[in-house]
Amino acid sequence: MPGISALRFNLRLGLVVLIFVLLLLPPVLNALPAGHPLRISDFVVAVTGKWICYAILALSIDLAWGYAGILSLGHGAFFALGGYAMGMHLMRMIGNRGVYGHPVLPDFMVFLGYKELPWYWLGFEYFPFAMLMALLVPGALAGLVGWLAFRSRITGVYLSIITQAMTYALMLAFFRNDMGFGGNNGFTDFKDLLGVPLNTPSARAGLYLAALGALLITLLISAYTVHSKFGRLLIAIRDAESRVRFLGYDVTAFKLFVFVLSAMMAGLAGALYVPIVGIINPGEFSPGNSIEAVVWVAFGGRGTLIGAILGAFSVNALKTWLTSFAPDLWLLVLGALFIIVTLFLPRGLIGLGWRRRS
Amino acid sequence: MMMAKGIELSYGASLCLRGVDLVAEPGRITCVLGRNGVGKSSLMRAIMGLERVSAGNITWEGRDITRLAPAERARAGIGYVPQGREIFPFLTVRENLETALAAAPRGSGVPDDVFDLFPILKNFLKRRGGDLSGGQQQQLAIARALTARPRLLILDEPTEGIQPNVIKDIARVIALLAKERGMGVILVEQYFDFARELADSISVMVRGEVALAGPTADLPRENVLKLLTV
Amino acid sequence: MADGALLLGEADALTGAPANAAGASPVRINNRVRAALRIALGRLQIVSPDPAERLRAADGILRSRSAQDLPLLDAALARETVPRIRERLVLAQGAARLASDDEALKRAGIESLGASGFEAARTVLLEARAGNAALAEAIDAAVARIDRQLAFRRAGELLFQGLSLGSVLLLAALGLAVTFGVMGVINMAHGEFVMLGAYTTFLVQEALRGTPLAPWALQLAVPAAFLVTALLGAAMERGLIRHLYGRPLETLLMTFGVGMVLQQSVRLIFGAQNREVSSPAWMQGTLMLPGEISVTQNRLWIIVFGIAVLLLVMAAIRFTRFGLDMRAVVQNRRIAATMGIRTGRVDALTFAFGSGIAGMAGVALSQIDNVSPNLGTGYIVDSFMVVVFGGVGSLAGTLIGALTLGVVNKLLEPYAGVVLAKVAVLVGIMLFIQRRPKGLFALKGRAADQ
Amino acid sequence: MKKGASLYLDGITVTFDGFRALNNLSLIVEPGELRAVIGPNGAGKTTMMDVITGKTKPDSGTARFGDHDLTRLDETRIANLGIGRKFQKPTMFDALTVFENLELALKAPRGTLAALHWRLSGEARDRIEEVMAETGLMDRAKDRAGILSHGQRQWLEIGMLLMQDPELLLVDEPVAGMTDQETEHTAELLRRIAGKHSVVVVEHDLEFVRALGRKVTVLHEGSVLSEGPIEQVQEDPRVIDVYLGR
Repeated sequence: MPGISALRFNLRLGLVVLIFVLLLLPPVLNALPAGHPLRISDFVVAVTGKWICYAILALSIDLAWGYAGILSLGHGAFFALGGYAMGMHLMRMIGNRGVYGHPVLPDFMVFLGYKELPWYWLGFEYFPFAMLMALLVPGALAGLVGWLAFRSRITGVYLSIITQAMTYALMLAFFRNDMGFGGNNGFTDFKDLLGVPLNTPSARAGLYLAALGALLITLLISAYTVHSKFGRLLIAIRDAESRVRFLGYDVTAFKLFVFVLSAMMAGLAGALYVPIVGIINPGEFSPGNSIEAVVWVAFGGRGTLIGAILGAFSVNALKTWLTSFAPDLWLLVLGALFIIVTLFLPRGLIGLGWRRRS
Repeated sequence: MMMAKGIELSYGASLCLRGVDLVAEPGRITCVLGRNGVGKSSLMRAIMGLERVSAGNITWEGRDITRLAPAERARAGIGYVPQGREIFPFLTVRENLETALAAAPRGSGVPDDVFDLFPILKNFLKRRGGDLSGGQQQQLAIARALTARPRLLILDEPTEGIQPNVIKDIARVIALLAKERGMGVILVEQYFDFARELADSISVMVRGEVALAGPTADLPRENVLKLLTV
Repeated sequence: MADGALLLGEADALTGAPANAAGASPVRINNRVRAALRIALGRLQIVSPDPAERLRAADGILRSRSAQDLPLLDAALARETVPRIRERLVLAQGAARLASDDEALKRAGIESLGASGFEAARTVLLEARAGNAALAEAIDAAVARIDRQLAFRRAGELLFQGLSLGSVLLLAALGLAVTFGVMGVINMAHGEFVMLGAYTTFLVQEALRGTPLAPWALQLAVPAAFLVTALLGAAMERGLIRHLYGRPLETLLMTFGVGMVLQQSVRLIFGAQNREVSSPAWMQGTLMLPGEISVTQNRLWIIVFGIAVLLLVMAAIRFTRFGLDMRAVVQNRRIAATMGIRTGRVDALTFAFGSGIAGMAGVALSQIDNVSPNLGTGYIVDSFMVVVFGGVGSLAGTLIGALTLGVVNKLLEPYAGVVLAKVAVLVGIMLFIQRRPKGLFALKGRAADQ
Repeated sequence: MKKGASLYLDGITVTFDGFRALNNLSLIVEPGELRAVIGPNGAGKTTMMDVITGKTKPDSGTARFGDHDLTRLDETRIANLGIGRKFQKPTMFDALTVFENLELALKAPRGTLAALHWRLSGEARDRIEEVMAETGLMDRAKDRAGILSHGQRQWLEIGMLLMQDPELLLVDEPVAGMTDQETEHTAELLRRIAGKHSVVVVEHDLEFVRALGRKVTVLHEGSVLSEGPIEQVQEDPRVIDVYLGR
């Protein structure tokens, strides 16, 4: 029945186009003069920009979990590492405008009595280097953890627990002052990026469009990946890993590839997120963050790229709306969401619309 | 009395039992014969409740048990010795026996006569089930089923891969249970000669159906063998 | 009144006779006088019936380092029984001997100080080294001797702290070993069950406040916490987890959601601030073990409690009908059912059992940690590590795993600090499961593969 | 003798919990040979396949394929040496279509980048369609494997094995759940493949084994009980005692 699957494909494509058109609206409407009835506030632009970064994170989780069956509870760590890489660049860009006015050292280093910049801060004054690190550091960590885990065939919940321990360990480490990453407070008080002050409308719009562009690119990369034979192998690995081995494929290499790719996408999301929200601190490493991102994917519909994006937007919209008037209720609702999704919505929102025969 | 009527069972889209009837009466040994893979074990699992039948019904002592859970069937007096023995490898012999007390009257222990039937088990009470030899494990599996004091005993290929002297012991016990204790017995076998010595009646299965059934004396040896070896 | 008599309060300081203050001229209190006074007082109070005064006196004599005090000290030492005061007296005696002119006496002082093993003795010895070049060798030997004793004591205390941390981990992980190890269910709400156990302790304490049962609040909280969390666990298994068997990743997410709901509900009901759970007197204070190793009472009791709970769990699994059913179901669910074992009921009970153990762990943690809604989150990752490290499905593995992680953690702390020690342990476990993916005590063979 | 590697097992012993699944098992399969392996349940047939394909490491003994020591290689490497396996319980990728399952099995570069850049050539498509025709799955090409019947799953497994084009095929219970005609067709197919490839078939169905008409190995309690043409094996008193009837 190729007719139905073609229709389904067109519907999904239509949904993707619709989402991107809608996402173009906030910066455009924000540019309208103040007082215009259709004008969208700066706040909405910033919040939507944040959600776009979350959508990229969700996409990266979906690639690993929805397709390859690797449920990482540590993707928040890759996101945060990307964010820290960008944060380091932004800190260096403050220059002598800090409270202590030191030309090189960020405020917290002056405060902690650093005499010179630690070696691992070198190079971060260059934007391309920082962006590269935002991809490479998460990728390298994923490569290391993944290689250790996949090689010894650690799968399923074991892998989830390991990745959770990974982000937990990083959180503890980044909370330390002597790590050279600002400890508890992390990085904030950023001034400008690529010479543009961050608090200007053009910077806001630019960051927003950069995030949207990144979402489009990561979506295209993901789509290419999952629709290739590589993607079909991921699904095969997810459903019957050992059978794939008997066909002569090196399962470890495939899993490692997708895990590293996914981690780099998460790092990119984090790097875009930090200038938009203006702060990064060790709280981003908390295991709760990672697992919350997993539930976006589950809620939207894992194993479908559009589902992950939809999930990130809908859960975060719910969160923003609910926390504005009943912040205490949010965690109850989020907890309930976990239960409802796993028990009643195994295919997520997307599954409601498109029921596949089983 | 156990009566299974019109049992159908399917794995996915393929039917592995197609309208099978089987009756077991107290004090009588009913033997189900057939080659490998014709559905004998599936039928036993259906009677025990381990497989959900797609059609047909099973009654036991006048009560419809078609939808009853396996544990409830055990508690209703049906004992089961599965194919391949399936004793609990990490439990001791005594513990293996005691698991079946779940289906026995409250507060009862392992009956002494179990050790009369299988004296060898008495020496191994503290050994792990997995450490026993195949023949000993088979005896343990039967003893375990008897511990619950069942009124119907289902034995699924109890002689498979067992040395001849143990097979003789098992045959002796099966006959004793039916003839002296009045227990109903369903015995699944691949080999006619073993079945013929014991069985009161025989059902021969071929490809998910009963091809031939009747009292043992009425079934000519050649007809049965033809269905078993082809 | 004789000139030079000192008036202290209403009594003559020397004779103790009631004194007449009339005509006495006020003494100008300068530092020299003050020091002289203190020394004089110290010498007097060394025989005081009040231990606190005697301690102060011993300190005073120690500071003066005068050979003249030796007879006084010898006499006091012969009488003294309180360990802390004896310590000061030994130090003071050693210091006084070193201050004498007699070579043999000095050597005796070095000897006694070296044998004492006190850290303060080290200071006294090193101080005396400068002025006694001839005795430098003997002093160095004595210092080395003290260092050895100190190292031993520090190792002992570290070991104890490690065991203490290990028993906390053991308590937190035991329930998990049952639900994860036995049933294969990842319960991410386990930490919240621990937290609920701690809150149950708080509630029991509040409920019994002012009643004759109040001193027994902690003991009564143990069964109460077990019941509360076990019931909750049973409800959770029957209501939610049962529908997700065979889907471990979904179970993980779902139970995490339950944990969030529990934690936030507690926060809404009790508030986010810490609740005060008091420790009974018998859990307070410190205890001296042989070798001068000091241990805190509450930590000691938690070790005892951890071992008791472990033995209880082992006994329940080994000797009860429920334990047998549980083991049978784990090894072969289908066949267990055909033996008449109601597997659904066993599942619910097993989960309740594991949850109840978590509750009991909460009682113990209420004694050493803040009772707050996120009490459990700090233990959950560690508990999983213990179970993974020890080997899923093995209580012995859980015990060894918990104690090993606890001790290793504490041994690393002096070198790496609290946080890095923890990070190092996590990394170590990840490397360890490279070699043994199934943990220390993996079940082997066919039955384990299924 | 045909070109290709021979399979050589000698003195293989595998124990699980003190239970000897394989006990000093020795077996040689020459290149191009078609060999049937029979034996009662628990005789060690599947464990033997596990050892050959690297799923189980033997406690002792030698397992070689040509010059390669199979006990030192993992499943992937062994598969790439040219040993393909059809499992007793058909396992495939239920979420993928019949065509996609076959495509993954198709002999082609196995690397990650190759998989990313893979384009289905006309030649590959022809080969897949050829196998679908052979296995009677032509009209189910676009159906997900999860909805196939048991018999069709058996065929898909056989089809995947054919796509791999291995030197040695290990075929575990290929005809369980098949009709008589399908059984016959399978026997014919395997006979045809043999010669170019080596084939080891494990089956219960004696009629099928007879239809193959080649050398038979009887396993019992983890070691070889008897070996030879089916007629000779059937006469062997030990075989009659443990397997064919008492």
